[in-house]
Amino acid sequence: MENTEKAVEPFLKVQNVCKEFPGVKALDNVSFDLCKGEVHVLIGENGAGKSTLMKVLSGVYQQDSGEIYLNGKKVEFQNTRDAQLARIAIIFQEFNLVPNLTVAQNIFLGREPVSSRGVLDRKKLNADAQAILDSLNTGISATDKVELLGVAHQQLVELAKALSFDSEILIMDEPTATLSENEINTLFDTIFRLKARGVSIIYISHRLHEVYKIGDRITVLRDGQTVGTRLVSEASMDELIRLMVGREIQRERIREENTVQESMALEVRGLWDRKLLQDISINVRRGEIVGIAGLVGSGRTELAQTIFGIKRRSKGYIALFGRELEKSSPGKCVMRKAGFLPENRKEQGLSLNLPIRTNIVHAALSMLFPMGIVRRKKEKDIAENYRKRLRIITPDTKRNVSNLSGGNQQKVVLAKWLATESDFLIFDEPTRGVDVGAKEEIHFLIDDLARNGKGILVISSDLPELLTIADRIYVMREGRIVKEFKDSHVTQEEIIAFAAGGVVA
Amino acid sequence: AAEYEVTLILKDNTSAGWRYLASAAIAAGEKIGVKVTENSPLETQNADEQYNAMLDAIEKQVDAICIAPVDSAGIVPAIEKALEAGIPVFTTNTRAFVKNPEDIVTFVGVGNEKGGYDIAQYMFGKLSDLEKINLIIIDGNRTGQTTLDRIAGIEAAIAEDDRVVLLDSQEGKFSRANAQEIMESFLVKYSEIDLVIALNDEMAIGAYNAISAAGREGEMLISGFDGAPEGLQAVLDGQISATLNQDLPGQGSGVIEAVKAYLDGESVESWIKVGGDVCTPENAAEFLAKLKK
Amino acid sequence: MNSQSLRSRRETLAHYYHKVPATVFLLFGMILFFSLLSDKYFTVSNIMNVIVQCSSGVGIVALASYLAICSTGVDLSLGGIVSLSGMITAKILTWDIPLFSQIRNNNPVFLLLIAVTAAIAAGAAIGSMNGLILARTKIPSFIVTLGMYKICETFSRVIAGGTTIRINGLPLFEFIGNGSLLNVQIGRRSIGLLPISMIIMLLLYIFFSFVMKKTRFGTYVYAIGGNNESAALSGINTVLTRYRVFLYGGMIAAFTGIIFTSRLTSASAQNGLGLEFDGIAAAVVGGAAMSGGRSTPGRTLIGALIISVMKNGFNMIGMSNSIQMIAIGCVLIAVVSVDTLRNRRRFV
Amino acid sequence: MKKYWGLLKPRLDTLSRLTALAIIFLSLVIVSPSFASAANIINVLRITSLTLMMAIGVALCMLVGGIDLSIGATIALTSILFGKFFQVGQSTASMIMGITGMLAVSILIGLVNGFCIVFLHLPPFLATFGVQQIVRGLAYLLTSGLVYSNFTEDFRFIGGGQLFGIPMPIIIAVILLLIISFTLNKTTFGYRVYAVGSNRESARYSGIPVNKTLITTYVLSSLIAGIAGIVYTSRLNAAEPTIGAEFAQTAIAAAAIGGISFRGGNGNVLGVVIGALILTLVSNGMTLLGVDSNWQVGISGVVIILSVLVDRNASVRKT
Ligand SMILES: Nc1ncnc2c1ncn2[C@@H]1O[C@H](COP(=O)(O)OP(=O)(O)OP(=O)(O)O)[C@@H](O)[C@H]1O
Ligand SMILES: Nc1ncnc2c1ncn2[C@@H]1O[C@H](COP(=O)(O)OP(=O)(O)OP(=O)(O)O)[C@@H](O)[C@H]1O
Ligand SMILES: [Mg+2]
Ligand SMILES: [Mg+2]
Repeated sequence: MENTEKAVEPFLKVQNVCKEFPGVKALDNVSFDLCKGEVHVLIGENGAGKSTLMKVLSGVYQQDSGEIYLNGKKVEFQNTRDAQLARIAIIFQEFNLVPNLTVAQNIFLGREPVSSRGVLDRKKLNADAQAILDSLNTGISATDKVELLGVAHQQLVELAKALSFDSEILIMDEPTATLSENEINTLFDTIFRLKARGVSIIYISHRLHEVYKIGDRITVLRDGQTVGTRLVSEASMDELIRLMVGREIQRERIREENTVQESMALEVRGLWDRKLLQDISINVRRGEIVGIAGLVGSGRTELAQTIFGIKRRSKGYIALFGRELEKSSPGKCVMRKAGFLPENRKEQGLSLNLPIRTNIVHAALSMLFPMGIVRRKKEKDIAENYRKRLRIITPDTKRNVSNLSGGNQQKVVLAKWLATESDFLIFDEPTRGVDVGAKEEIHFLIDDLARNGKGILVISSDLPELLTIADRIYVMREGRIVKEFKDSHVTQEEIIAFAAGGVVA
Repeated sequence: AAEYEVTLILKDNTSAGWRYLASAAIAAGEKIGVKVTENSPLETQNADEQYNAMLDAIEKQVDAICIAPVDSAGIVPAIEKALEAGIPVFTTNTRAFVKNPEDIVTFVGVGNEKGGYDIAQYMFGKLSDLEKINLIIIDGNRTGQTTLDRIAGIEAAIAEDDRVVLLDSQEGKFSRANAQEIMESFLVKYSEIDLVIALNDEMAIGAYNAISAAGREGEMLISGFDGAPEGLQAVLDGQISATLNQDLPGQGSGVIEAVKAYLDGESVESWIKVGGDVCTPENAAEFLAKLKK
Repeated sequence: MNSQSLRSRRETLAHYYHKVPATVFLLFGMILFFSLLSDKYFTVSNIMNVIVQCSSGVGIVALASYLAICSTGVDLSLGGIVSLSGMITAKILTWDIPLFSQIRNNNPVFLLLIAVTAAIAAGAAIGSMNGLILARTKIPSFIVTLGMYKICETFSRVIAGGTTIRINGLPLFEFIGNGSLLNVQIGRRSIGLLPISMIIMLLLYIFFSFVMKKTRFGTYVYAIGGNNESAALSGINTVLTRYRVFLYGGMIAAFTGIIFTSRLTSASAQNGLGLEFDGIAAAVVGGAAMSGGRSTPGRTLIGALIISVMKNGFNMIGMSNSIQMIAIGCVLIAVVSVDTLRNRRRFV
Repeated sequence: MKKYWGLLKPRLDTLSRLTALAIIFLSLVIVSPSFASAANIINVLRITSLTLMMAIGVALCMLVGGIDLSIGATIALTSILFGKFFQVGQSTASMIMGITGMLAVSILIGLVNGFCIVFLHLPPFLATFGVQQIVRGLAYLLTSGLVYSNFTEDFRFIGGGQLFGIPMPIIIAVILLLIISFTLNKTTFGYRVYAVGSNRESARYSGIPVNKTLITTYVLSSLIAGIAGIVYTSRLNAAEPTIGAEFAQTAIAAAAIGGISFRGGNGNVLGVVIGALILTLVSNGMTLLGVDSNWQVGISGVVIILSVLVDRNASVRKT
């Protein structure tokens, strides 16, 4: 491990930590340190062990060997409570909110203010929670139930919860994966404020450009080992990527050839739903990659869900490959060779307790086995094929999906939809939580699909991603399409201006 | 239109015996102008539901309540409430342990304890040539009054006859299926069985099914209880040796007739004996004919 | 009146309409329905009758069922606990050993206290066992509590020793299940307006409403029901919370056991068995979701009342029992589907 | 060694269940002289086969994350209907009509269960509990408590006869088990069952016909109950409305002991055989040992808890 000059004595020190799961060495002699008031960024490929390391630091897992020193004293956390008491707070990669409780109850869960007699002090609870939420400019009400909030707002509640601990160390495991530009900026402001107060932050992200905005130092993990720590000011992006992936990554626009064909894959005209969507008309041609940009809550996911028949439309025309889809349902769409990769893999994308290979054939069941009898050999071959193509890191596709790291789970969802060999695919946040290397592969893959004449609709909060692969971009705001960019010669700023409502179309 | 309205509360709403009693009571009521509404606990023999049914009957201000208590002691507070509201109470099949005997207008039936004693004694008599009687009892439900009373009677008979050895007894829950399974096990376990006393006809037939399937028919005698049509038929077919005719239909019509008489101002005896005869192959046809009628 | 305040008033009304559970309307609808069919239905005495039937039967058990369901479990042992605790009460009150005979003769009130305490302790013990196993292992609550139900039944049978235990000459004890305060004379009968069992039931419900709403424990039960893993990661002691849920459930059910024995002035091992399903039905009718984290004690009480009102009403109009069974099944399904559909409309 | 742990672990559950079964079996062989006799083993297997049939159906429902409390009532109602049909002609023709009627009605009950769960969005526990009430109520209503009995010989063969020395119920149960096991492991329907049970939302997004799968599952469960009802009625040579009050409970216990999870999507229907065997062995063993009925209840309760504990204690809850 390389030495970087340290101005301050490390506050948290991790030494030679190992953690093994059955068949996987998730952490292999990891050492790592964190100084006071520092933002230390942790990057690495999917499955590199980032989340595992953080779970060890926050008491969810116990390391098999190795030590953790806090303020020079050795600590051992048996559970999350111990870590909380040591003033370490964490925002997990996967949400950990209780849906039927209010935002305030979630924020202070386990630490509710009580009066002297042990009776809950609801007023104080709500007021304290609201104060934190307001400091984040969220517009979320503390008394709302969490189940009524969207993904992004839930992420913000997680942030508020972490802040409420008033901790000395704050761990954020991919906090921006579901956020869009506005919220990200708020988050960064918050991070700067905390830093000024002397809070140390460990920040995990796959979006490398973020590293330069907020990071002080950066550590790269690979295969459960630390491969280097750098000062951000001294590390170039290319170097980081090389450390992470072990090869160069092309960061330019990958779509050069125009593969767009004449015939329509998807056509939507005048689509409304009862709540959000208003008069939406879009189309996707075969061989074309169309992006949809927009802020969180703008209705992109709703649009995709309505097209796919998960939510009901109140009126509007939808056609696949020129044939009208009168009442859409997922089953019908799959039969008509259309697929939809949902944004929330844990809830909508995967059967966590079933094997990887079973998950991969789920959407293509009737296509692969038209006679209704499953052939295990075929199932295995397909799964192995996608494991190689998408580089899903696992010792065996018989394993349950729950054992995979977040990014690898995402790849399984992707594989599931690729296996249907659909001619039209909607990707909702296809690279959420996916590392740069894999992301590039996914981009190539999407490009390849388009080359083969498939129509693709990509919804993404990651604007650079859209700019990299989309032929055409729609911008949504408040349930409407507010702008269509006919080609990819746009800048992020232009898109944001439309998405945020600065420009009237 | 019916002259009087009566609520009839039996031990459950499901098993065959109580259905015979209820339908006879309703039929008798129709004949003599008494409207009988049955309100027995739904599935289980449930003392608390009987209590509630009594309370509901009181609220309905019926003219009389007839009850076969699941729990002879437990029903007493409810009976007192009925009396307080001025509603006369009749018992049938099973007595209630009221403090003053005159609280109950009349009891219609013979009682399970006596029945148990009689049938056991009869069966022991049939085996008079044996020096030792290996006995199996298939119980009903040991938490219920009916079983406890019948067992008490059988035990009294056993105490008087020192040839009897009680090999085993298990709960058949008054169900044919359970009795069949239990008997299958007993047949494996015991090579010599002389007598099987089942606490109702259904279980006796179940025991017979097991015995005949094992090819051990004729090795042992079986007795039932209740005198239900299936039981009587089984006696006639020689599947079981005897059953105790409780004359449940007789209890049903008897109690309703007593109600009518009482409400009409006639005097009613404090114990109307109905049933209690041991049905044997000789007299079973007679009883069956009476039932069919 | 200006239009704005009118509108806001309409909004508050709508707000309250949504806050009132559908079951309340249903309850009143049923009472109206039965009143139309039977003139003896809507009388003071029958209303008290229904309340007594509820409080000495499904009412209290429903509260325990609700607690278990709210924490994503079911408690099938409740019927067994009712039987066992009732049996223990009876046994202590009638036990023929010198110590107890002496106490009975000298200070019956003290003996009563011992009996009641022992019954609740028994409920607590069984509840603890449930709680310990459930908190410490991953065995589903259906199985654990089913097993415990059978264990309770066995102990109850063994204590009974093959008979029913009768209690005589303890008027104070009989008063718990049969007595009431504030009696009024209507015709020949005196109707109690404050039955003791009702008071016990209401106190329990008020206490647990408070607990669920105003204490950390309550919040944690909802949290476990909403998402057990998140609750654990938030540092909540889920083991202890789950344990307490079943502990309290056992103690609550023991009250029903005491009331049962007092009401019948006797205890049979059969008493109370099967009540657990009524309890679950009542809790679910009240709005509890089997997936946990929903409903409140108040709603559960409404659910229990609906069940009692239904049974009594069918009896009052003289409906036959088989048809009653069918009707109760239909009403269960109907009520809960109206409730779920209504909620879905609001959320989806 | 650790490398193989991953492969061994999923089988460990089955292994420990088998061990539990073996322990119970061996202790009975040692304590009770009559236990190991051929006659008794056949008895045990025959009783097991009835429990097993019902448990298979319930296990299916548990695999899709539901439960079926209505099977006992279904058996009662269909058996009564058979009695009614049979009464009409008392012949082979009326027997066939009766059997057809039984199966048709059981399918209908399954459809009602499925409808309540899918379209009324009722929790399966409640829906099948309500349907159970209705169905049993109907059974009482149809018979007013009477018993139908004395069926023809060919009908009695189904539950009481033997083929190649093997009692018919065992043969029927094994056939059912093989069919269902094949369906679950080798057909797309089976995959759908697991997918729906594991994550209904994700199954829906994958274009799996969730509603159809759920309804089919409940229909299958009821249909199997109907078949069990035929065997049962034939074996008892009687149809009565009270039968089956505890069937659902026993079946669920057998399924749970057999490793079918209540959350859905987990477990193998073959494990249910072990569950059913354990339950039967214990009750048969206690009868043979002459354990007092009062104690039998409790001991079976302890066994139910312990035998589920056996395969779960490897993964004792941590927090
Ligand atoms: N509970 C678990 N059981 C078994 N294996 C696990 C478990 N959790 C993680 N792993 C494995 O440990 C490795 C490290 O996973 P981890 O979640 O730490 O990756 P990560 O760096 O956070 O990846 P990502 O960027 O995709 O979130 C992966 O190979 C994963 O499959
Ligand atoms: N004002 C709001 N109040 C409550 N929920 C909202 C609100 N706005 C949006 N949501 C919910 O938030 C979720 C995310 O919104 P939606 O999916 O429509 O937007 P999106 O543009 O796809 O955003 P995302 O970046 O999350 O994919 C949706 O489920 C939606 O129901
Ligand atoms: Mg991770
Ligand atoms: Mg979205």
